[in-house]
Amino acid sequence: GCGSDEDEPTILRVGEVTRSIFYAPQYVALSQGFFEDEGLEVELTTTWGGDKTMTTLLANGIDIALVGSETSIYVYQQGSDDPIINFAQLTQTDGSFLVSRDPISSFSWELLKGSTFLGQRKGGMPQMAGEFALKKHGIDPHNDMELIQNIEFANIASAFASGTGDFVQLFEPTATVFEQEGTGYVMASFGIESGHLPYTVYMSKQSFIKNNKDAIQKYTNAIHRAQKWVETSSIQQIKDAISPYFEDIDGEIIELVIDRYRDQGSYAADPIVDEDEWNNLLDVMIEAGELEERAPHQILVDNSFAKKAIDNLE
Amino acid sequence: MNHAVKLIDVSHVYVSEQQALLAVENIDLSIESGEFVSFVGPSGCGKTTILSILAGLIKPSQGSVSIFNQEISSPSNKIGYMLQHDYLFPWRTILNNALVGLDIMKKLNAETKSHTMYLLNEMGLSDTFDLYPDQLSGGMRQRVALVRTLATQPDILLLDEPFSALDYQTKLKLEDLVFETLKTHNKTAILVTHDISEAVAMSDRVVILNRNPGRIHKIMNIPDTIRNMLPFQSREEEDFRKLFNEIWHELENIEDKG
Amino acid sequence: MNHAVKLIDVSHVYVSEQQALLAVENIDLSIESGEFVSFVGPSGCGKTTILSILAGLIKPSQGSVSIFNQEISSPSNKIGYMLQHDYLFPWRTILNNALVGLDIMKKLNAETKSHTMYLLNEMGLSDTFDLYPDQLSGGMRQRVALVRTLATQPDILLLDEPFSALDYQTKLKLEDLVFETLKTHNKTAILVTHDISEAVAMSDRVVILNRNPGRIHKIMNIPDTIRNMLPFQSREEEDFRKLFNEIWHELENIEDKG
Amino acid sequence: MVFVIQMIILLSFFSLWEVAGRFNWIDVLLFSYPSKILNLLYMKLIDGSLLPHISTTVIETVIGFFLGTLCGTLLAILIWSSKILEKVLDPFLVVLNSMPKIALGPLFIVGLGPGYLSIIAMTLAITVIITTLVVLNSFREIDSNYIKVVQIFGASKTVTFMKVILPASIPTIVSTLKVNVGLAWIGSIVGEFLVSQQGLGYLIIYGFQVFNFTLVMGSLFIIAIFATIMYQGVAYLEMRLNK
Amino acid sequence: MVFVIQMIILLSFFSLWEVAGRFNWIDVLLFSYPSKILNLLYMKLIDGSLLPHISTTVIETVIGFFLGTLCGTLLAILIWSSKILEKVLDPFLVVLNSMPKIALGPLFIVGLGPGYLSIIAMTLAITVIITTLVVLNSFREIDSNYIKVVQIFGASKTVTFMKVILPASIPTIVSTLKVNVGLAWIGSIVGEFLVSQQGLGYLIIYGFQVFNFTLVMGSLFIIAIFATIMYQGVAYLEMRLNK
Ligand SMILES: Nc1ncnc2c1ncn2[C@@H]1O[C@H](COP(=O)(O)OP(=O)(O)OP(=O)(O)O)[C@@H](O)[C@H]1O
Ligand SMILES: Nc1ncnc2c1ncn2[C@@H]1O[C@H](COP(=O)(O)OP(=O)(O)OP(=O)(O)O)[C@@H](O)[C@H]1O
Ligand SMILES: [Mg+2]
Ligand SMILES: [Mg+2]
Repeated sequence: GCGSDEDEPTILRVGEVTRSIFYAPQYVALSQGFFEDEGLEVELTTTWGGDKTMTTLLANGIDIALVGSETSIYVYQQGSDDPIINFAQLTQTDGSFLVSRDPISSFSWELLKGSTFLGQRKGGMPQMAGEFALKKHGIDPHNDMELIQNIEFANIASAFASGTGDFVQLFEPTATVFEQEGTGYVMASFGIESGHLPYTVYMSKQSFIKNNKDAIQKYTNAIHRAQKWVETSSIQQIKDAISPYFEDIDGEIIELVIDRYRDQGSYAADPIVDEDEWNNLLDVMIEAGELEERAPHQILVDNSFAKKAIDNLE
Repeated sequence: MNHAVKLIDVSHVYVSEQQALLAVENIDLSIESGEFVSFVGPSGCGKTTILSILAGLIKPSQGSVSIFNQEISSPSNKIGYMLQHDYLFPWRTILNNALVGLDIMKKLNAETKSHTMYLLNEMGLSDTFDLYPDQLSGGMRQRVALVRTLATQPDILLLDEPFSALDYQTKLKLEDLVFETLKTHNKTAILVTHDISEAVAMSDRVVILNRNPGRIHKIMNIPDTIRNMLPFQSREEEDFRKLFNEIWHELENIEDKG
Repeated sequence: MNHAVKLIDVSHVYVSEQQALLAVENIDLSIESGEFVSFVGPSGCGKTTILSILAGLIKPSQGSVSIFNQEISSPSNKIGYMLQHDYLFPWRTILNNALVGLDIMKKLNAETKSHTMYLLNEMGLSDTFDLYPDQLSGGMRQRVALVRTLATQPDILLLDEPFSALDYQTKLKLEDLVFETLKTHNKTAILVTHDISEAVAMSDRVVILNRNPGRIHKIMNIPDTIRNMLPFQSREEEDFRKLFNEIWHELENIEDKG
Repeated sequence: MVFVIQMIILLSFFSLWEVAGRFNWIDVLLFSYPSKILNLLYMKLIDGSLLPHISTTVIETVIGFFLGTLCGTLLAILIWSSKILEKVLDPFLVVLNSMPKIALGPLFIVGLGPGYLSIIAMTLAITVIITTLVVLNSFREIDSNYIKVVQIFGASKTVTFMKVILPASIPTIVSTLKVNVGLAWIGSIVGEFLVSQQGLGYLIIYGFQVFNFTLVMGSLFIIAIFATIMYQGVAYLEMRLNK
Repeated sequence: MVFVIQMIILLSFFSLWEVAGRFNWIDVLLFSYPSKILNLLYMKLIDGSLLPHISTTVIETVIGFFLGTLCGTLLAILIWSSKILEKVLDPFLVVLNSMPKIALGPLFIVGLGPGYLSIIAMTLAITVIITTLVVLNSFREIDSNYIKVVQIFGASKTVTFMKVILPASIPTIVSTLKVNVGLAWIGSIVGEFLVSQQGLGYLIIYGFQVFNFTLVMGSLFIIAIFATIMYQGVAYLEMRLNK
């Protein structure tokens, strides 16, 4: 995607790690034509899973990846001449919830002690954020409770629904669906508990950014515009904007999910990857034992596009 | 009546997509217990078909087949059938091929086994017990198939050209061997052969078959003098040549008509 | 010298895990172009082995084999070999089975095809062109295999018991047919048979083989009178019986020693 | 008769499922039930969003099916043509076949890009070696006497192959076709799990993501229908070849 | 001779890979290179963390392999025993085989719980039907004249099976063993993708999770080694059966 004739739109190939309401601003940008307004044509592919997304990015199968920042850190950790640069943040908290099998009127984290907890798989951001939150509340996940950690992401809900575990760490829309069906009850948000993190971020190869500064800037502009739009629009409007991307979720559930995420501040207000957030992420990863040395913010993050986008919008 | 085999008005049609072929028609024949009957007739006249019907492998399109006064519908273990081709099992040694019938009938014991080994020895196969079928010549394989059939000592023996791949001398020896075995135990036998002297020498009756469709053309009774002799000696008899020529003549007639 | 076939001191040992079997030993034989030679000998004496060596299917353990003065190492298309068992392809119709040699040799054209159909007709298989092998009787299959071999009109014909599954009348007719075909085109032929009269009636020379291991026991020359007659007529000749008995005698000697 | 029994089995299966779903004997969230599935499919059919998914996957599958069978058979022929090649490659084939193809996903993406090529490569990876092993075995099992017959006529290795080996192996190749109908579907679906913007595999993984198992079951249902159609094709071929 | 060629192929493959990795002709991040992989494996072997993973998966695979071959063959026998069963089940087998097994994950987890049972069920799901289809085809291909021979002696269907069908199908069953070596590995690895705390499949998915492809390649490498050992077992069996 080089060159920037006025009429010829620049094509950008974007890979998203999964399809989720968690990424609402992205679908808003697409459906509201924000990219087109910038003269961009975005081809969106779902490259299911962080590994596939990063592989595709490294293999030049896509230009921009929407994926957890931790993957860029893993890549950096193993040494790369052409590091992956985080340039625009989309979500800033974890997106999972603590769901209980039984309704508990007065929930306290103490109740988790001695229970069976169905957690996410090791090495992924949800697991790290989840254990980080548990530890924050004085619970040692490996000793104070029975931690089941062996089930693949897509099947955790099935396992819980079929009777495994007292508590489970679930994403949306599953948590809301469970609540509606009476299968489980949301007790707490891991997003709130683990604090702000660069959770899902747009990133690209350093070399690509260097050669396509213009396109990246435009892309960031559009994303920021969508972030503002999500912040100021009604739940109903947002739902209408993104529902073409979620035809198979009940409209009501979409609204509930958007509300919940927006309410707890999961959607980043601006594309800047703050250094504090970054350090929080490193803390979480170190706590989980997945990081040998701290990956410097100044190398892996480039906030210049984000800053410019904020300026442009004002 | 004590019939070993009784065919009443048996006909058989082979039906395939291309055609329906009337292979044998209106076969009426009773064979008494202990009798030895030979079938001769031109190639393709339906001899194998009749044996297969008797063995219960083919259900005839029409007519009834009974064995010791019992109608048959599936293979009976009173009958031993030596197929025209040997079909030895390539994964079994020669001895085990010869024993397969006893094995299946659960009659395998030291006695039957040594009897089978005796038969193999008699047929000149003493060195081949542990070999596999593809290491044998055509005639040797045929003899193994014969032993396989004889080993179970069935009451009725159906033999489809059992000596066709053998040289004269071996053939004569085996004719005597089979003849004696059958007579001592009063077994019934039906032999298909193209060798007219073999038919005359071994049988009590020779059934001459016509073709297209296969029908009984004529049945020749063999005089007692020849009947009771060993096949090898019969051939020296005065009447032998006469009978041979008679059957020859009948077959020639059939051929000319065909 | 114009030898069609020349075997010099050929021996063959079949080696397997269980044993090494000396099947044929010191075979020395020259056959002139246009000659008709028969092999007779007890079952398992190595007749098929010799034919397989000539056909280039088996490399002899020792000795040299040449065809028209050329040493052979692999099957030559000058040779047609009719195996002891028919091995018709179950997925081809009878006509296509008969044509397979021409097909492979890229000689299939209107003329060769109609010649093949003529041969099938002559052998009484006119109604079977579109049938499949499993719809034929044993003797009919054997005739198809014979046509398959004759159809390519090879210079040298190896026939391994080509008439063993046929009745007398058919056999005599086909003997004449094959004999005439070969003589008209001056083809060379080697015939393996257990039928001594067939050997005498058809051949220029009869090779009697001994066994364990297979060796040439004696070679009988057939007098011109018999040689030049059609096989069917030869049998009426005076000398015929004498020759027959002589060969019979030799074979009996071999049998007794064995 | 056979058809009737098959229908009875199918109908009782679906009725039982429906009843179990309606009466909540099974977790509807996880297993859904037929009328709900059909309703969803009907809605998607009406609004036109289903057909592109179906056609994408069907095309990938059919291409993978033919290419997989073809390449597998060709590889078997190649290996058959040389004794040494056969001995050398045999262990490689077996070990290669034991590599979990999903773990090779990144390789395909790197080599072939995140598109149809990767998906078809996945189908091939899944079908080719199994086809090769099975077909090669059938080549080996052919009665050597049939080969003798054509060798006598001076047939080269190629001719021997065309006139004996291939026709004699047709039944096995057809039965491999039956195996490959299944493997091709699995290949294209797993390929779509890797990268995709549309297709039934996309619908399945997306269904898991949005916790809509009715969608997952519906996609499996469509796969079953099209697999049945492909099966019928193969069965027809089989019938024709057996005259 | 054969062994030498195989070693040459292997060595040149690994040398080329090593060189390509060292000189950065390939993306080391994605493909790693042999010495790096071996080093990682060695480290993990020393600290004792590798062996439990290996033993877990090897046990699952071996169980799945035997059970899969056994069940597949038994199913083939069952189907062979009845013409109607054969006709009725044939399409079901083919269609069932086309279901992407991964999408059936919830079924296993709900039915068998998130443990070893689910993993082994996955292996069976992957191996059984293919075995059945291939073995059943070989049953059908047996020359009916051999069956005639034993029928004449009054053999029941069971005896016919034991004395003719089974011995005549041994070569095909052995070749299915070769196919199943591969499928059993894939089954246990994919099963571990679904549920596991331990095992090579777990290592692979963890490797993907933390984007450590050296770990992924290392696991694949171990799988290849053990698949080779299983192949040797099958090859030995094959040699013995062919005398
Ligand atoms: N399975 C079959 N399907 C169709 N036709 C058949 C079948 N078996 C035999 N025939 C036909 O039935 C007729 C009789 O065949 P049969 O095998 O009984 O002859 P035969 O007397 O044994 O001949 P031969 O002496 O050559 O063995 C032949 O015309 C043959 O073509
Ligand atoms: N493939 C083989 N492996 C081992 N031994 C064999 C093989 N083929 C034949 N023999 C042995 O070689 C000897 C000669 O066999 P051959 O087939 O040449 O005999 P033949 O003269 O053709 O007999 P027949 O008249 O019975 O057909 C026999 O003892 C046989 O057991
Ligand atoms: Mg017959
Ligand atoms: Mg022979």
